[in-house]
Amino acid sequence: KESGAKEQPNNTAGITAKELRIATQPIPAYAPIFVAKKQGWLEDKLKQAGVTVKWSSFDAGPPMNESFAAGQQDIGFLGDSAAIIPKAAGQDTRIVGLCAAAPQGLAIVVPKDSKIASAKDLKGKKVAVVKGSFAHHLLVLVLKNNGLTVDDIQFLNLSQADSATALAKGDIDAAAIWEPLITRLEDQGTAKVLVDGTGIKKGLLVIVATNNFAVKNPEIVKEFLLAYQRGSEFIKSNPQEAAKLIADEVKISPEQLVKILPKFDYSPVLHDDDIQELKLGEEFMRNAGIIKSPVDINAFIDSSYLKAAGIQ
Amino acid sequence: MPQKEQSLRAAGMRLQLRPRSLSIVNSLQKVKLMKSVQFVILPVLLLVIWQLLFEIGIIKPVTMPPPTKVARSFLELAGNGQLLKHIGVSILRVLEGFGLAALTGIVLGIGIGLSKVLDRLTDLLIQVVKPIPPIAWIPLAILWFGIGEPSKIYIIFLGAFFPILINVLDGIRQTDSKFIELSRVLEVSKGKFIRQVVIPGALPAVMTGLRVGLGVAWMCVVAAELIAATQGIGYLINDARQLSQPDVVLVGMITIGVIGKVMDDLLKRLETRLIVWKTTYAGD
Amino acid sequence: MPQKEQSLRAAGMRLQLRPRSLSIVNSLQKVKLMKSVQFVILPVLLLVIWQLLFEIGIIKPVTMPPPTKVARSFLELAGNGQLLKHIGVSILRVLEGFGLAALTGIVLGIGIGLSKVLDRLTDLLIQVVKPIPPIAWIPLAILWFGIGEPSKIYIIFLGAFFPILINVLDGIRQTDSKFIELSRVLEVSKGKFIRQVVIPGALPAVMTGLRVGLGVAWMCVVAAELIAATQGIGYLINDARQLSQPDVVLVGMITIGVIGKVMDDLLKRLETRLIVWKTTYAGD
Amino acid sequence: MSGTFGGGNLTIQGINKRFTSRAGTVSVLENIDLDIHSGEFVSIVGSSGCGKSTLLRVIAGLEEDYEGVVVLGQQPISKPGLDRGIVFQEHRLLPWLTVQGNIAFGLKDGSKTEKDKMVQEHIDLVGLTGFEKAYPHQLSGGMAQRVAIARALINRPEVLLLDEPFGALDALTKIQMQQEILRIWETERTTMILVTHDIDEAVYLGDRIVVMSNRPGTVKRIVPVELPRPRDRSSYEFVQIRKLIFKEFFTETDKPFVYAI
Amino acid sequence: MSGTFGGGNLTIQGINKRFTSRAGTVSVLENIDLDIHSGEFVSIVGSSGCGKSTLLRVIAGLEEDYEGVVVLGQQPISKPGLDRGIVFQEHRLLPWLTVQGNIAFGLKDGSKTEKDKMVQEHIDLVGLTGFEKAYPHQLSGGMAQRVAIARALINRPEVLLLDEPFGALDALTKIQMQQEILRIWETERTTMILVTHDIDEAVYLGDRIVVMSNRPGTVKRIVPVELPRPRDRSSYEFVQIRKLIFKEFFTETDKPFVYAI
Ligand SMILES: Nc1ncnc2c1ncn2[C@@H]1O[C@H](COP(=O)(O)OP(=O)(O)OP(=O)(O)O)[C@@H](O)[C@H]1O
Ligand SMILES: Nc1ncnc2c1ncn2[C@@H]1O[C@H](COP(=O)(O)OP(=O)(O)OP(=O)(O)O)[C@@H](O)[C@H]1O
Ligand SMILES: [Mg+2]
Ligand SMILES: [Mg+2]
Repeated sequence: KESGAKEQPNNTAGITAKELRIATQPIPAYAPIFVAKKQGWLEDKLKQAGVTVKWSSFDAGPPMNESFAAGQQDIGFLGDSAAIIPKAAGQDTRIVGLCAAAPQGLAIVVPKDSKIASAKDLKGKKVAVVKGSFAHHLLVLVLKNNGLTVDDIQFLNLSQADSATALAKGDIDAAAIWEPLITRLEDQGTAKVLVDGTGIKKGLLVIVATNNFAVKNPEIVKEFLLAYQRGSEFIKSNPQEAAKLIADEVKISPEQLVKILPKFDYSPVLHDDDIQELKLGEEFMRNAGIIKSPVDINAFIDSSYLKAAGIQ
Repeated sequence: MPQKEQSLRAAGMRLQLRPRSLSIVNSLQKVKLMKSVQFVILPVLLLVIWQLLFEIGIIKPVTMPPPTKVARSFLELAGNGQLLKHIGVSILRVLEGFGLAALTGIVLGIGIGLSKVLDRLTDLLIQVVKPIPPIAWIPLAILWFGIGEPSKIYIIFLGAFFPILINVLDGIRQTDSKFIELSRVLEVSKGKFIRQVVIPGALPAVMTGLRVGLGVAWMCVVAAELIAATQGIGYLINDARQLSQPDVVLVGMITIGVIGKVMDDLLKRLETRLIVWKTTYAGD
Repeated sequence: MPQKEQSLRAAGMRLQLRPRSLSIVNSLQKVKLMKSVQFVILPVLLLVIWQLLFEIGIIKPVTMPPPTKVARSFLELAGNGQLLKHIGVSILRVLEGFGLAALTGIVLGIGIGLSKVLDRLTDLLIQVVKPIPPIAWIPLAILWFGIGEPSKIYIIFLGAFFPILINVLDGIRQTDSKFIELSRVLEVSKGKFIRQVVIPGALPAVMTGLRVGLGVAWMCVVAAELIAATQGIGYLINDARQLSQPDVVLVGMITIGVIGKVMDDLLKRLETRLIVWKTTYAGD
Repeated sequence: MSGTFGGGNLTIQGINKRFTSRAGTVSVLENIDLDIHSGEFVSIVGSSGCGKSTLLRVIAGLEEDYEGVVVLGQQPISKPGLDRGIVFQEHRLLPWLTVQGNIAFGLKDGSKTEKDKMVQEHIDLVGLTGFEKAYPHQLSGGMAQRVAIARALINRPEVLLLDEPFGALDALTKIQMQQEILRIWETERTTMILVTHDIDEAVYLGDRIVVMSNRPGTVKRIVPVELPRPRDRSSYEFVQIRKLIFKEFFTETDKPFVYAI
Repeated sequence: MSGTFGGGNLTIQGINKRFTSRAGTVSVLENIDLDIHSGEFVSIVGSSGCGKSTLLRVIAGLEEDYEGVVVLGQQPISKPGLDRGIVFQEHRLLPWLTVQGNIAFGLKDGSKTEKDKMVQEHIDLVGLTGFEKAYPHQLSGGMAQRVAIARALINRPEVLLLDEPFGALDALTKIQMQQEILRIWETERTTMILVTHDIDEAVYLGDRIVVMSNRPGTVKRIVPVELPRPRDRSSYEFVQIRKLIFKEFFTETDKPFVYAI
């Protein structure tokens, strides 16, 4: 405490906030930040600057966005689509880094004993997906690759949880979902993967900060990215330990987590192909009428914080 | 008693009344106008304040669009026929779910209200199932009825059923014991007793139940249309929420509100039709 | 008239009654037992059928777990104190939201019920806002009150407020015009009129409103706890739903049901305490 | 309809009735013994609150918790029945039924036209022609009471219990109704038990007059009226009986005062 | 309380009152003119349904839609007020208030003990000592009516409108209540308007007796009773007036019949 008070003047350059408010969802895609949370890294670092950390957990994108809009969050994690939608609606945010890429963390699944063998068989079938999610994009891409469009299937806008139930009961023929539901359904023996994002969609998830916060607190954002990076490395080197550490945060057993974590490439670095992928996502949503006004992805992304943190 | 003087005075009173009654006609029109103004003043005021807050920048458009934007969205949705389509689908669902709930609620309510055995048989189940919210039923509804219409109807039904049942029961339990004695003395048949004593006596409560039930049914549309819907006013709201379109969310909310009010008015009118024997208080 | 003979006969009647009344005591116990059985027979039967359907494989455990599994989950959650913690949090929220709704609903209901001006001023707004479901309010609630307790309380409040308000209004509007005349004749003060005529007359309706409102408040807990909650019985359900744990969903549902029933019973008891002057029908 | 059972004597034996409320227990009826033979006309008088209505309710089978027995014919009474009609002290009209509907309320089987005819006859009988479609709240107090009388009469019960049925009627209507009741009594041989505050009425109608005492209600005295019918209200014997009843009545009070009859 | 305004004469002038229902319009009161001077005791008799209660309601200010004027003192009446008390034909007790509560209901200002004392006095006055805490459903018909009388009396209104207040009372209680009303009338000089079916009562109490005709209700005749008080009900003059009223009454009916008085 004493030293913290002493050091404060040095840091005030990039810190004006007294609090860092982090919005998360309890899914393994954000595992590094849960490692950091469990280890208390961020708290330790920011305590010196007199900044406290407040964690909020949401079970879906929309309430998280609403919370951002209400000015109650500073930094959060979202799928690429879920980040672009509010941006198009006027949300004052920027992407400060990537949280993960996981082509395998995104898949179209069918019931275990389904006769559907390839994506072509989806024609005329009932397929559930969360509208506007990156799984929605995957579905469209898979269909396109097989010479189909959304009009060739029965499109159902269904939440992840309800898709699981509907699959188990056989009410739908397929669902486009993401982790951890894919592994859970596979383990339950309810469903199998028909096709995942490999080579089709990278399944990007991004770190978003509000412009106001990012501009006034570059130091905090930097520390945040560093902590994330540290978590990411921890997972790479100690997957078993990491799984045990964050199991209760994401509500998945360590055994399942060990299977899921390798599907994710946890690196905050934004490569050019990632940016290209985001642009494709934006284009898709514009064409599908999911967003009404275009989003300039180049302007949306701000890599300066990564650079400042020395993460490449 | 100077009788003549008195009657003259009284006649004078009557004469004096005439000019007053003329001015009454005038002021009646004024009163009527004032009344209409009173009906809309508060909502209009709120709209104006809302718009003003937006104009001076206190409300940000991304989170709470101004009335003008909501109005534009409304016109757009109404213009391309989308809104009407959603409304039609939702009304149909509400009517189906509510109709089912009204039927079973009234029949079961009368049965349980009249038979203590039935009451005891069903009491625990009703009491425990009643407080479970429609949203919590969605997983089971999907399980039992799939993701098609039936599960939506079921959610709406559940929501409307209990208010109706409880009000019917309360109405029956409040049957005046004096009329029960009368019916026992006259050995009135069970059927006649139900038709001519219990039901008319419970009618005000039943109508209240129907009105509350219809309200809840409307509410449950949103919950029900969370289930894999591709149409309906609840779907419109859910969809808009997913796509961060608060203006469309507001259009949906207001639409639900207006239709709910119209439905309630219809039920109220039915009520005054049915209950002609009452002389009650309407405030002053 | 052979008076003596008659009185003897009558005395005989009385004597004959004795043994019968003894057997009545016996059969009263039997009746009591049968009544208790009736209370539980239906729920028990349902549980047995449910378990049987599972045993013979018609219900798949992954989607609809058997009662035994639900019971195990219940014991587990109850054992580690989790359930109690969630219950405590939710009850507190319900009490806060419901308390607020009861207060404002009764006060506003009396105000609007008594004043036609207030009625006209608020009518349109109430009518249109009333049918909007609590879930639809969630986006705005987050916006206005954040993701903390206030927005949850607001959702619960909204759900409970309208049933209470409407029932209070109905109760007041059903004040017997005879008592209004009486109060006018006696020039009873407005305050006394409200306290001694309107409120006691509306009390049964108010109590119904409170009971319905409490039920809806309980329902809204699930909706309210969709908002970034980390505790509460609604959170438990939502969470279990996300994690495909239907047994925990069922534990949550049944818990809500049982607590809802207990709360309703408390209100019912309050009702019989408050309304001592009534002689009504309880079915036969 | 009834009357076929004829000879159904009414035996009231050792009736004790208490009411328990928060304030404590009040004994309302004590040791009431009364034998009323079939077709008899009995008047009951007694001061306000002495238990007359309660006694009628016991006979009607509406009270559950009392000591003693009431036997009609061979049958002990345990519940209400069509063999015993009652006109309650208040009219008890169903507010949602018209005059017609209220009178038809207790009517059993029979074709629609037959029923309608009977209802109309009874509406005429109580002088409410033209008010068939009126609702109770559109009637005057006396009119409502007459509807209640018609409703009780229409079933022609074996025993008719009348609880101050003419209390709200003007002198003329009252006399007309008394005549009607007498006519029905004579033609149908109905057993009539009439509670009244009008001693003149009690003497004019009753074969016997039961005078009840107050708190607890007991049978204080039974006065036979052995006058031929139609009775002359100004005859010496009539006036004598009237005086007798008044005397019985007035010794009841703690602070007796003079009243010239 | 009141009485200070004294000399408030009551002028009823050209009252016409119709009721419109689905069945059509009925004229209930036609051209009622009546001057009642302050402190006068007027009895009103008339057959059932002739409009007596309606007339009282007009005077009380409870009817809105009628022709004509009622003036009390200098003030035309347009709404109810404490200067005119009324005992309704039915008791109208609030079911959720005890006897005490119902009587205190109309009581204005004053300290708690003062009020309690007044309430207790009036409970005693109507002979209901011991029933202070009883609820209306625990009272007999006559007891309920006495509570209603006490409630109207306790405010000592300038004008007291009594709609068959003693209808449900036994002969003795009725006479006691009549004495009480007379006593209050004499000490307070209240203007009394009493609707009654008991012609004896009308003559015993009234300074004048208004006989109303039926359908539509008009003032048929006003009979002055110029007998000193306390009146002797068996005096020659008393019986003469009684006979006169009866005659007025009976010529009213279409099918007159003989009634020996
Ligand atoms: N609200 C109403 N609507 C329609 N008609 C009414 C209404 N109130 C009273 N009447 C009619 O007005 C007439 C007079 O009624 P009112 O109560 O004044 O009679 P009354 O002289 O008091 O009779 P009673 O002695 O039986 O009490 C009756 O014919 C009655 O049907
Ligand atoms: N439900 C009840 N609970 C308690 N006491 C009651 C109840 N019903 C009647 N009583 C009491 O019983 C007594 C007799 O009542 P009842 O109605 O039989 O009198 P009544 O002789 O008919 O009087 P009235 O001539 O005034 O109608 C009264 O003192 C009354 O207070
Ligand atoms: Mg009685
Ligand atoms: Mg009257």
